[in-house]
Amino acid sequence: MVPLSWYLIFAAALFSIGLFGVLSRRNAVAILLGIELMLNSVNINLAAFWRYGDVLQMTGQVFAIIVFAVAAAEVAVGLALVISVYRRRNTVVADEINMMKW
Amino acid sequence: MTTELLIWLIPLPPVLAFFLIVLLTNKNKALSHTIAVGAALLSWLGSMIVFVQALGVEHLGEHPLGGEPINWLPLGESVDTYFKIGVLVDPLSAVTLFFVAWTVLMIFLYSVGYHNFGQPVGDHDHPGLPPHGATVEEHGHQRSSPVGKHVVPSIEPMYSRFFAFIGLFAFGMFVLVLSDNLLTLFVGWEIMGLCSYLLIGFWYAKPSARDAAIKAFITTRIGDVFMLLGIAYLYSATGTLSFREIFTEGILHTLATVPSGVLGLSAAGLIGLLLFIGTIGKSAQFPLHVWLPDAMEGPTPVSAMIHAATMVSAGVYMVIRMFPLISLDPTTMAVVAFIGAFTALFAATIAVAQNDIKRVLAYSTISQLGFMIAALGIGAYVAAVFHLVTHAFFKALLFLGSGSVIHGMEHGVLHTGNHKVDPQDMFNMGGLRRKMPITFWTFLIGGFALSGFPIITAGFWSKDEILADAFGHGHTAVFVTLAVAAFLTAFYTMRQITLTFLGEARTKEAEHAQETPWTMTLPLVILAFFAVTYGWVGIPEHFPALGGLVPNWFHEFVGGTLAEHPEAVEFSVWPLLTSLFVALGGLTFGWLVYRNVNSAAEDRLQIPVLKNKYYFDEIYDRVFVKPAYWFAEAVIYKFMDQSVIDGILHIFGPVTDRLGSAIRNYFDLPVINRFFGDGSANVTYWFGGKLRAVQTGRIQQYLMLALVVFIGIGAALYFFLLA
Amino acid sequence: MTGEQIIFILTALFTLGSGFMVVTSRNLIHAALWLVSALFGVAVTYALLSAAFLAVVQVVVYIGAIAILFIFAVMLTRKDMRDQGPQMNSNWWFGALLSVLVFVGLFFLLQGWSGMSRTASAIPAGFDAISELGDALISPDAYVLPFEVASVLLVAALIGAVYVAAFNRK
Amino acid sequence: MNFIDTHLLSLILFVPALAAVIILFLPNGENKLFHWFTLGASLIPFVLSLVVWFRFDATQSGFQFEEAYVWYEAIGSSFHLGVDGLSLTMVLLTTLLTPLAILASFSISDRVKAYMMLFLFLETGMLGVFMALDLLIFFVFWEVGLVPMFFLINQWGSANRNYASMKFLIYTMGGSLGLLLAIQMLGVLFGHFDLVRLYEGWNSLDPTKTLLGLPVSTVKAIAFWAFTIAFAVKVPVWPFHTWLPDAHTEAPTAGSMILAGVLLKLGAYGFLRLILPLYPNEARIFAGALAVLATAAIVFGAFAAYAQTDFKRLVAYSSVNHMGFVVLGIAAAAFAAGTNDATIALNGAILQMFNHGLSAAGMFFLVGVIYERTHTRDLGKFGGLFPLVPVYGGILIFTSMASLGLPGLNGFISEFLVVRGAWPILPIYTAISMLGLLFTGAYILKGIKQVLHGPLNEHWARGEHKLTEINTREILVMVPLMALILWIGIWPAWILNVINNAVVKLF
Repeated sequence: MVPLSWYLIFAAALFSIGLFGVLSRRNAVAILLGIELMLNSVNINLAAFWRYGDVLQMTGQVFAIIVFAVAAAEVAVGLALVISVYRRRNTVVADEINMMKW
Repeated sequence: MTTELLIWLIPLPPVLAFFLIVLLTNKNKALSHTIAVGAALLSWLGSMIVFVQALGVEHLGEHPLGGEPINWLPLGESVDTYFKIGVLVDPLSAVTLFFVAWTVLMIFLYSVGYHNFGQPVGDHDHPGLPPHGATVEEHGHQRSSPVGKHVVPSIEPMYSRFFAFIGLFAFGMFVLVLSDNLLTLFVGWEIMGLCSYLLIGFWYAKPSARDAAIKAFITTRIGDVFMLLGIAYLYSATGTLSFREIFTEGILHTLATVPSGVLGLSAAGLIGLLLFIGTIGKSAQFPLHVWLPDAMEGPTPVSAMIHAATMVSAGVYMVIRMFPLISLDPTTMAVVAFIGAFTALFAATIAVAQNDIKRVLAYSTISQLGFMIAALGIGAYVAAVFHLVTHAFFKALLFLGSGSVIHGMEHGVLHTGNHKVDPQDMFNMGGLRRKMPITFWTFLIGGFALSGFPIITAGFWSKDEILADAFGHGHTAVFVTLAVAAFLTAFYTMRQITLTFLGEARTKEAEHAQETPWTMTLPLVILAFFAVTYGWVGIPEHFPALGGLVPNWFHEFVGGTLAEHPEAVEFSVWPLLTSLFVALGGLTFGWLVYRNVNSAAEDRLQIPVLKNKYYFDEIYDRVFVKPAYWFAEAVIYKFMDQSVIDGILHIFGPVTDRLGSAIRNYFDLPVINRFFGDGSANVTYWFGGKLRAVQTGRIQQYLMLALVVFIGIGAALYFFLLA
Repeated sequence: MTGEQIIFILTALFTLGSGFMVVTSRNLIHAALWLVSALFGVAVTYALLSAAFLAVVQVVVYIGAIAILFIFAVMLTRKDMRDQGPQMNSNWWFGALLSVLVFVGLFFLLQGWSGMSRTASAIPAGFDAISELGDALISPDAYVLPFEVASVLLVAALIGAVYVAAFNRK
Repeated sequence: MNFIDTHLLSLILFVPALAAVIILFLPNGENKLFHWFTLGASLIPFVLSLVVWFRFDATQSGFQFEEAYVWYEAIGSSFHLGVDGLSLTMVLLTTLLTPLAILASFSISDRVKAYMMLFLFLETGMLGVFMALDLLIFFVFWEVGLVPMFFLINQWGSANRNYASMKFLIYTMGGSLGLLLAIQMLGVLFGHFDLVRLYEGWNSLDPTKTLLGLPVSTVKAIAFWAFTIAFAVKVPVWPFHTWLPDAHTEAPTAGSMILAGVLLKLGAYGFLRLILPLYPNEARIFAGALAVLATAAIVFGAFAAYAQTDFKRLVAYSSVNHMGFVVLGIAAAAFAAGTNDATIALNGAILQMFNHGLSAAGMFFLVGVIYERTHTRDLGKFGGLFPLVPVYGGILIFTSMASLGLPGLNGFISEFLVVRGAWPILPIYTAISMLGLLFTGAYILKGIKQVLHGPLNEHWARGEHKLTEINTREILVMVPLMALILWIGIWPAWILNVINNAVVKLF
């Protein structure tokens, strides 16, 4: 059997990779890709906790489903924003989207 | 209607008349005087009924009419300490009520004629000034008038107002007479003070009248404030102001024995003195006599009201009323006697040198009031009351008569049109006995009564009784002083009669004087009747020949007011001889001196010091009035309030200002503003400038920063808390 | 080492490798495709965890819908299909450092947790996870409210996305 | 009706303020509407206070119509209202004078809205002081009354209004500073501000103990003076009086009416409500000093009034003179608390407060009437106006006589009672104050002489300056005042009964 710690460490690693993507990529779409990775790592955790906890309680899976929904919504809005920004400023580079600067 | 209720109602008609006239009928002259005279008539009627009923009561002094008093001021915890008011008719009130009712009615009636009711409205008359006469078309009885027009007296512009005022005045007097306590007496007293102010200043547009009114009010008020203190003292010492309660043995004894702490007087002495000062003001005794001659500025019925029927009598009435209290302390009695006797002589000397017909009477009034006061001071209670009553009748008669004379003279002045002639100056008159016979005869009766013409006039009996009392009780100084004053009285009275009525007319105006209408002469006749007959009710029993013919009703009746019935003095021939001598001698001497005097210049008694009333007006002006004003304006207002107090306040302003600017310049600006205020702002600004680099607007950098902080805090928590 | 463990390790390595390629590949299209493979690895992981429904949804929704959406977005936001300039920003090293730190931190935290070595209990016989999940999602006693909220969120996101991405109507 | 029955005092208190808020929403520029609305609004408290007056049971001791609400629980202050005979008299005076003052302000045409609002707020402030049974509430209303009056003087006053309004404000504020501190101290000591409980607690303090590190007697003496100065400024007692002539003179007519009629009473009310019950010992110790100041106010006030050439200033100084009698009565009562003399003196003092409210308001109004027509207050510029304005003249003489203390009118009763009560206690001061009474006559007559009597000043007789007679509205303002003046003068029992019972029960 695979111990729980394996899944958790795997999820933590995937999370860190996603985080790196979010922090380091210039392209806004790539940042969203990183976020997807992070969300997935969380989902792995949720599924693992369901499996390793009380199987009869469906909480973990339900949460995972809701995370799917949120992820879908996030991607839809995020990409829409990126496209909108691209239309106006003709760029998708996060560094260049700094209208909120002082 | 019970007698008690009737007594309550007596003062009401005049005051109702006052309000009616003021509020409703002041536009209608006839209605106004009808209301006023009707009110006086009602009060007269009530007074007469009460008087007659009072006569029928046995021992009225012990069982006065009046009934139970009612609660007026709720004070203190129980009804016992409440202040109660009521009415009281004892012998003193009864006789006073009698003469007040009569004189008031006569004066009301007289005013109708005096203010020219029925005459046309004046050409240039103006409210606030005496009427100047009206031009009317020729009626045919004055054929000498070349233009077919002539001037007749015009009706008083403020006719209704006059009746309102005298109505209030009469109310005040009735209240005073009928009160059973000192406080409501004082109320009536002051209401009369107000009315005298309003009436003396009736022709308010004349500066002299205006000033005289103020002088009268203020001078009497000096007395009033002391009197008020006396009332307060009496009230706090005894817990009551009711005459019935004060004049009981216990309370009087307490008052006589408790020391007041002032000048070694007993409480009774101090209270008496304070109350007496009120009388000095009201009855124009020395040294507060100065207002009364000036009060002649008012219309003549007012003079009669003030001098005879009401105001000045009120002063004497009050002293008589409080006699049981005042007589407790010999010092007070001595003061009263001295003031009275001195005033009697002092005023008589001034009267000798006056030329104004009303002023002579004014000083004569002061002098006669002095007689009464002196009589009280020596304990001659009944004599004082007697003289008060007779004097009221004959002095009212004289004033109304002099008014009639003036009225006749004014007629002459209007006829000739020479307004420079003073219709009140006796040297402009002469020979009026033929022009104004009724006035002459009644005036003569009044004058003789004033002089004390023996046997027939009332003045003789009352004055004689005072002299007899003074002599009989050994008050020689008072006796001599009063005798001299009586001589002077007879002298100036005869001077007046001679100059006015006898001889030949000295001016054209006097030639054209006319007898006055019936409304004026009828009161003269009625008053003359009393001026003669009223003396006969008080003839001493031991008087030679006449004594005993008529019982000495007055002495019996009025003497009953006091708890101890005063003894009649032993008959002595010396005072009788003295009064005979001074009366007849003064009259004869006066006639002899003045029958041939034709102008003021020939009058050798026109001594400046007398003519100027011993310069009292001037002295008071210098010593009191001007300093008071100076004190008020310069010291109190300008110096104390505006300089000192406001000055101190205004110091606060600059000091605060300096302090404020000092704080601002040396603390606020450098420390607070520059260091703390600007400093903290600068620091913030500097930091902000530095820190703004953080605000890159780049989402990833924010995130990194957040992570760094999060990791840092997490690590710190981990190491410090969990580990 | 059991077979299950071997499969897990392979899957994990595959997933992590794909993930790494997602965040490092210069070409965004490639990155998106690497994402697909990473998501697929995750789906396998779900299967290993006996979460069959999740595995299927992962494949259908994520790979089928979201990943494709990404590819469209990448294509829509590019002037040409070629990538120019660096794909990493100037602070990439710091990002890397932070990521490592986060991993190390998580690792340490997990190390200190007692339940780390827990093993899965056997699934009871006759237990139908999928129908249980369905019941849980629509049962008023369980998660119907969050479920409905999530659907509302999706609708809102849909409308919002349309609105935001729509052409400027000016 | 039940709500009205149980909240009578609150209604009286807040109806004016509510009306003021409603005025805010009325359309601008409708001066007539403002006038009538405000008048109507101010009549409501008057009617309600009449209801209170007739339902009031004078024979009962303690406060009636009490209401208490939680207000500021943390520091123990509650919104406690209630009246006894003393405060009820003052409430009636306030609710009576305010409609009259508003009627008197119908001639105002400048910023009517703000003016009327201020007036109504002023009424609430004054009523609050008279009704409050909680020291903090008392203080709050005390200050609330100040602000509208400041603006009334400052905005609608005459030439020197800035100076006058500042002087008024600073003087009063300066005075109430100590009051606030003393009230705070009481609050800290007892944990509450409730007056009824303070009456007992404060007096039952053991005098040998220490409070705040000081002996009780010292603390009490300090608090006494803090209270006294605050109230003395308001009364005003000499030498804190110089704000009064300025403020009265510069205030608009209705403002002067209220200022003299009610605001001065706040100070005297403070003496009676707070100082005498809270500091009986200190009051007895310092009664002599108070009597000196009262006598000074009477005498110097009369002299200063006599020295004036400005009609309104003359009347203003007369207030100093008249209020001196109130303080004299209070001083006497403080000196011999509990005796019958003290009761009489206090009766006189309270009645004098009411009476002065009537006559001073009337006098200020009459000055205002003539000022409106002639635009001068200089006595030298009038003269002989009686023939032109006989009705006005009659009313002026009547009111002046009330002010002078003529028997038969109200002022006499109260002055006599004060003199009667004070004489056995403070004979010397009473005797000296008679000098003031004499000069009261002098300045009143001077005023009448210069305005009405003497030769007519032709300037006012014809042409554009022609003086017009007092109009119906103005007569309507005076009629209630004159009726009350006469009524109290002739039959004072109806009001004195209430006052007497309060005095007997309270002191």
